[in-house]
Amino acid sequence: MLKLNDDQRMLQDTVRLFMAEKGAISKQLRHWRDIGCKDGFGHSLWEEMGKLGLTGILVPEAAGGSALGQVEANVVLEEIGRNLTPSPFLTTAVAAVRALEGSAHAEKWLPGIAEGKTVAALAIDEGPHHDPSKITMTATRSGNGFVLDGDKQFVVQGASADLLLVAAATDDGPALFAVAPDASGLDIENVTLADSSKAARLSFDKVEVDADAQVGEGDAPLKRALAAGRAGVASELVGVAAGAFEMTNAYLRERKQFGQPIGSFQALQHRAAHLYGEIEIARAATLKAAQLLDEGSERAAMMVHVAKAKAGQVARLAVQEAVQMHGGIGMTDEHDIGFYMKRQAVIDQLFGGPDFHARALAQRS
Amino acid sequence: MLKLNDDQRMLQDTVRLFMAEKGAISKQLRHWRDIGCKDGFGHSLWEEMGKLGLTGILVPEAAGGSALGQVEANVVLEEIGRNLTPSPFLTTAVAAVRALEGSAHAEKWLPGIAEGKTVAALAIDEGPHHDPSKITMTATRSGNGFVLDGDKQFVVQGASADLLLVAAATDDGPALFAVAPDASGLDIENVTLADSSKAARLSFDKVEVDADAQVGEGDAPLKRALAAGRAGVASELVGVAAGAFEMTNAYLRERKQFGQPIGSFQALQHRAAHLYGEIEIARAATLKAAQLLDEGSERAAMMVHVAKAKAGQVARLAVQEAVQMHGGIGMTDEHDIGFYMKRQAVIDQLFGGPDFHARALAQRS
Amino acid sequence: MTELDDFRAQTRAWLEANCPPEMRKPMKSEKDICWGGRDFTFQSDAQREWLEVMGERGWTVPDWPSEYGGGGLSAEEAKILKQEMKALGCRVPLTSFGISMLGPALLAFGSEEQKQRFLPPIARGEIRWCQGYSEPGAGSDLAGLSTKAEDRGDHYLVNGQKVWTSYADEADWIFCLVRTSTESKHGGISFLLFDMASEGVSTKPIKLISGYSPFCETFFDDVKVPKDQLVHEENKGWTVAKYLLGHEREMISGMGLGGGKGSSLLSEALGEVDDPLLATDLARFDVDALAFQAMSEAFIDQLKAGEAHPALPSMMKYAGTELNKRRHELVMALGGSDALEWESDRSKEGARARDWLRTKANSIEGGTSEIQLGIVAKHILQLPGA
Amino acid sequence: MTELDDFRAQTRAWLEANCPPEMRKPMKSEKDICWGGRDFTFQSDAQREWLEVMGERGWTVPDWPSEYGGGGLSAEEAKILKQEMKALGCRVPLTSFGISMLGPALLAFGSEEQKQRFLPPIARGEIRWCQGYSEPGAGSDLAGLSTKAEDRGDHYLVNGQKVWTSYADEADWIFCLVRTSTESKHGGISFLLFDMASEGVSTKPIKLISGYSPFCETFFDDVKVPKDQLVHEENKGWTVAKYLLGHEREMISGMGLGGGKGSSLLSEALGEVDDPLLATDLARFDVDALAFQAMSEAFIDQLKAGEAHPALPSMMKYAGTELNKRRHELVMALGGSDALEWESDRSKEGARARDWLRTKANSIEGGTSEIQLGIVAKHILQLPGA
Repeated sequence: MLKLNDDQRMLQDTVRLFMAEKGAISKQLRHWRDIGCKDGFGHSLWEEMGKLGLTGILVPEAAGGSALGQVEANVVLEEIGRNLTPSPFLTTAVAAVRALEGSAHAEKWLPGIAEGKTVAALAIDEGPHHDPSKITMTATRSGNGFVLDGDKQFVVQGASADLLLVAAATDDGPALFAVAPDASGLDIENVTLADSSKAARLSFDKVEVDADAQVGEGDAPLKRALAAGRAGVASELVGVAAGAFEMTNAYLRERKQFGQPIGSFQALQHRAAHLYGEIEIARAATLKAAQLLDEGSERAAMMVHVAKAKAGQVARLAVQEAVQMHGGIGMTDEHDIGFYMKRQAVIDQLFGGPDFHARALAQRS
Repeated sequence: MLKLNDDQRMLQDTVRLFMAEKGAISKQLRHWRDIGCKDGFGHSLWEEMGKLGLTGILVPEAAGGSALGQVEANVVLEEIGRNLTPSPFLTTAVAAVRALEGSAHAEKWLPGIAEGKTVAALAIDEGPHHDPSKITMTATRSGNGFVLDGDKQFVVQGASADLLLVAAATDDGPALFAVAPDASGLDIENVTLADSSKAARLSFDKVEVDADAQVGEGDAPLKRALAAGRAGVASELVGVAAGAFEMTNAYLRERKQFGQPIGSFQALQHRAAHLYGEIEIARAATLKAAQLLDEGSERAAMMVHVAKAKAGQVARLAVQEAVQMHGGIGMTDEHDIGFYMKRQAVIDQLFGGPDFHARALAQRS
Repeated sequence: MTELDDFRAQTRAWLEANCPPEMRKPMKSEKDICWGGRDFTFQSDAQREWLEVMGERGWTVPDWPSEYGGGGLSAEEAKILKQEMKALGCRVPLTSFGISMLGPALLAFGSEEQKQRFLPPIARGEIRWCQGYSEPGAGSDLAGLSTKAEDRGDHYLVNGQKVWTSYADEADWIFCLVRTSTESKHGGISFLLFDMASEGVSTKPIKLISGYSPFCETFFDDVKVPKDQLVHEENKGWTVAKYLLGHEREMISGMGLGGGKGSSLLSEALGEVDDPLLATDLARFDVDALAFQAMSEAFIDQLKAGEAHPALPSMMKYAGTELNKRRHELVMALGGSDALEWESDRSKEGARARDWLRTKANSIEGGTSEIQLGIVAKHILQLPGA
Repeated sequence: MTELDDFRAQTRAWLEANCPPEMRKPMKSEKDICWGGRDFTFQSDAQREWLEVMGERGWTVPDWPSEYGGGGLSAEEAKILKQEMKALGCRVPLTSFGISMLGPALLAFGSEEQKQRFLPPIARGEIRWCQGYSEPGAGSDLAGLSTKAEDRGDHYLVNGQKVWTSYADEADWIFCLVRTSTESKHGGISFLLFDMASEGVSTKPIKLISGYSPFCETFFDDVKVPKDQLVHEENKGWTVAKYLLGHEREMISGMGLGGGKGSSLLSEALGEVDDPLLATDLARFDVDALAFQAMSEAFIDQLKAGEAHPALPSMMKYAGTELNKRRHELVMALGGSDALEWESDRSKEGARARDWLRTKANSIEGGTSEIQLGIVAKHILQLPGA
């Protein structure tokens, strides 16, 4: 059934209430931005999410989690998107957990994640455009370990992380390495992005790590992280689109011009109705991708591309329509709607933009 | 000045009246289609266009023409587009005249064209997609002449032509050859296209021609024909767009639904207003291209790509909106609006579609 | 679940025994559809035989009650039948507006006598129905109809004209909206059934821009309709019509029009066309088509669970038909000048161009895209009226 | 043409002698614009000197009559001046709302005394003006304003609030729409001029999503405005406002916003980004940008010839601003995650992202895209009102 089951709906109700209350823009995004927080998110909320069982949603029960799936993770991410709640959920509780699962590192890191204490970051991109098939950072065998050399960027929360998961090319192909942020030879530049979130530029200059720093075997951990991250961010984009749309729809009903609510103007009605449909479609595509991932279907990879591409495209339309329909007020920093446009732009690029994924889909076929 | 001068406006007024009267859909396009005319156009109209001085618009005065330019040719083509008037004007009076001018063939053919008696056709495309940079038809030197081998398609009015201008690859690069339709070894299949116009598939099997069958020197005649044809068909597309738009705009005012004219619905108003602007822009781009061609500017080629791409894209939007806004009646053969959609589809491909030209533009830059 | 497993085994055995091999091959074109009716010309004996055995069992309409000629199957059983037919590749034995439209309306609004009289011949494919809704000049404003039915004691006298009547020239009976009162626009409409062979009925096919003529103009000149052929109450026909419109949209949207049918992606069709711009459009289309396919699945699951918003079919109809139009624009772009050929063997009689033109009606028939967007804006988004 | 040739030669000679070399280099950013005004901080002596010599000659406003501080040049002479300034690379000496907006309005509607009083200081860059049109809650409905001006004998008493006042915090005077009568919406508006230093005037900058604050909220609390600062008649301010709005749109659309500036095509910027889908969007954008550039040329020629439809600026404003938004979306796509950096040296203080966000206001300020489309539909297409 391509809809949430009863348990998933209960989870959704819980998270929706929690995020609307604790994760609201005024309490999180705007607050941390205005006080100039270096992390761009609140550790206390992260801990609360841990207590609520959210951060451990994919973590095995033995490590303190609830061992649920991508569908459940996405339920959380849609609410995060709707409230633009800054947190390490996507990269830590979703992508990193999937990367670490079953590896020797799992035992060390998963319990902390399930408690909402540990923050992990993924270092994959090396240029301004996502393309994990062309990793040039090298992990060269040296003695009983590896030496890492190269640069990374767009490492979300990289300057706040307890653990960096770094993609690098070995003689046997790409692999993922667990690196401590204080490793010698590693330089971390904390960068503020347009949506006030933080990402880092990392520079590795002969950084030595032990052989067991490699996470799992081969490129499987990297692929798992990418699949989960992409499917997850698709849901966050759906949430961003839905949040912007809901705010706009309310505005259309309440705002009056020329003596009538602007929502009564047919041109806006048709655009809103079109957008409604697009958001529903993006949500269905994203749910399908998550279900296929949870089933381990071989069609999952294809549907993940569809979901990320569609959700990105739809979220872009949603924030553009939202800002335009809000008129002048939407251009002010005081109003929240502008944050949706900024967040959309950032997570649209995260794990590859719509063009990257549309192309990947076409190349599969 | 990027607008028509007084003489050009007078020409426009004359042609507009002439085409609305003599070239109307009911009298030409629909008439020839319904009686199953093998040429798809009327020779008598072609002669009348000759008498009015239109067919010789680009022909030198010595050969009975008025030696005007692309701007004037385009003025005629916009009215042809507006009325969907079938005639050999584009290929014969524009592209072929430009190909022949200054060559040894000019004397033979131009007077007949200026009189509206001669019909010429251009054989360039070899596959379903326009790409004159990849001509595979060969013209091999043999004795005192050439032997032509290969296939051509989308040869507009190829089965009605007195003269075929055929692009073929020689040892010295692509060149244009004047071939008689009754040449031995030449097979001509007359094909009816979606808009009831006629195009031919030509098959050349060791067709022998004299050395002087080559038109002019090198690829210059072919290039002139392409530039004039592309700029010309851009104007015809603007005319198609404008004709469809005008018909639709009238319908929006007259047709009532739910007790009011459908043109009073804001959603349709905004779409119509957007389309209006697009047509104006396409017309300006096309006029600019024609002016640059007439000036012999080196920027002409670039602007021709812009004009054909923009006009094609806009005409497509115009016919789609026209058919949709006409509702059910627009789906009937009895109503004229459907003809606009069919004509647009055909001439959109003629001399290369919008994608071909957008790509050509980008590759120049 | 043993009972259902049994049912599955029996069904498969019966299908294997009774479905002629010819009817297990995919249909090649619309011409292979079996419409039934008094004057239907079967394409083959196999087609006739397949209709007969299925009709006898009521499996042309598996979930209708058996007392009205249906199969009387439960939802689970009907699903199993569908799955088994799909597994064996069995063709749909009968397609008709009687099954898809009138039947559900009669089951909901018909009198007991009407159900017994009209439903079984539909199930057996004996009577082919057409729908008389649209009128010239009314367009999207369906309720603005003026075909008049006067009360003449034991019958109505019908005068007027319908348009866009699908296959009216091949149909046996019509279900038709008529005006029985001018006092109220929506409240003066009645729903009548009558024989197309009645005196005073005539049809004239409408030639479309695609060159096909699937629709007619239909004229009524003093047609007498017995009063027992009125469905639901007089002046309450709009209720029936609305029910059917919702049903129609659900059907159209459920067909997944425009979705990537199966797994065939347009970008696979790119083949030798070396055009990065077209490739871009195909790749983006595939994203939208597969996403819409997921939405179709979600929509059906929501419908089944009774959780779909009543106006959701409007969104599906809009999105699906617009997508299908885009698909055919791309097919034409892929085909280049080949696809423009209208009359030639090579072009399969212009099939690509004709099909492309056909899709332009998708966003008009069954309620225009504009009407659907308006419904979504009003009923789902609850935006205020202008 | 000898006279004009002479004028050209003299102009060139004068410019060469008087334009400081520093003022012949292109402006690097918006910071190099000379706005003038009582409190203006010149970027350099050269900037001040350039304003002074040009202002003295009236060449800051070459086509205004010389009795009001203008250059008194004919259209041909003004064109030659522009060409020669361009040839030498001379910067525009003064940019202001006084020149572009209030001046033309005063020339058209001001009293003789007002022209003599207000125009020369505008020409010399001594007084910087701002525009008080929009009000909170009014949005696109400009005439729905409620800032009140009460008649107090020799002066008006102004109370209310304006919003989106560009650079109100740096302006010396304001031209302002106020309500002098509530009997009619459009017929109760008056056009007042007053000093921003008047008692009761205060401003508060508005921070935008781009992080910039080019606009203010402006508050009026019992501001006294002498009656001789009323332009045109009382309650006829809407006539002046409409004239100015048309002028503003013409100006915005004439700026060729979004056109391919010069010959710089986006597809040239593709550089190393190996993405055929993005390349497709860039190629299509370039087509639209160059076509719009041609339209801008045609538009200006139509304006000059007096042949432009009065509503054509609305079409240009709509098309140009939408195109500019698209350009910046593509610039962001080209930049990838680099372009998302907001605060870092590498990112030039987030210029790409901030400029991108800035463009989102293009289709809102000066009349939204929706307003422009409505104007085109009504005045050019003459579609009926809903």
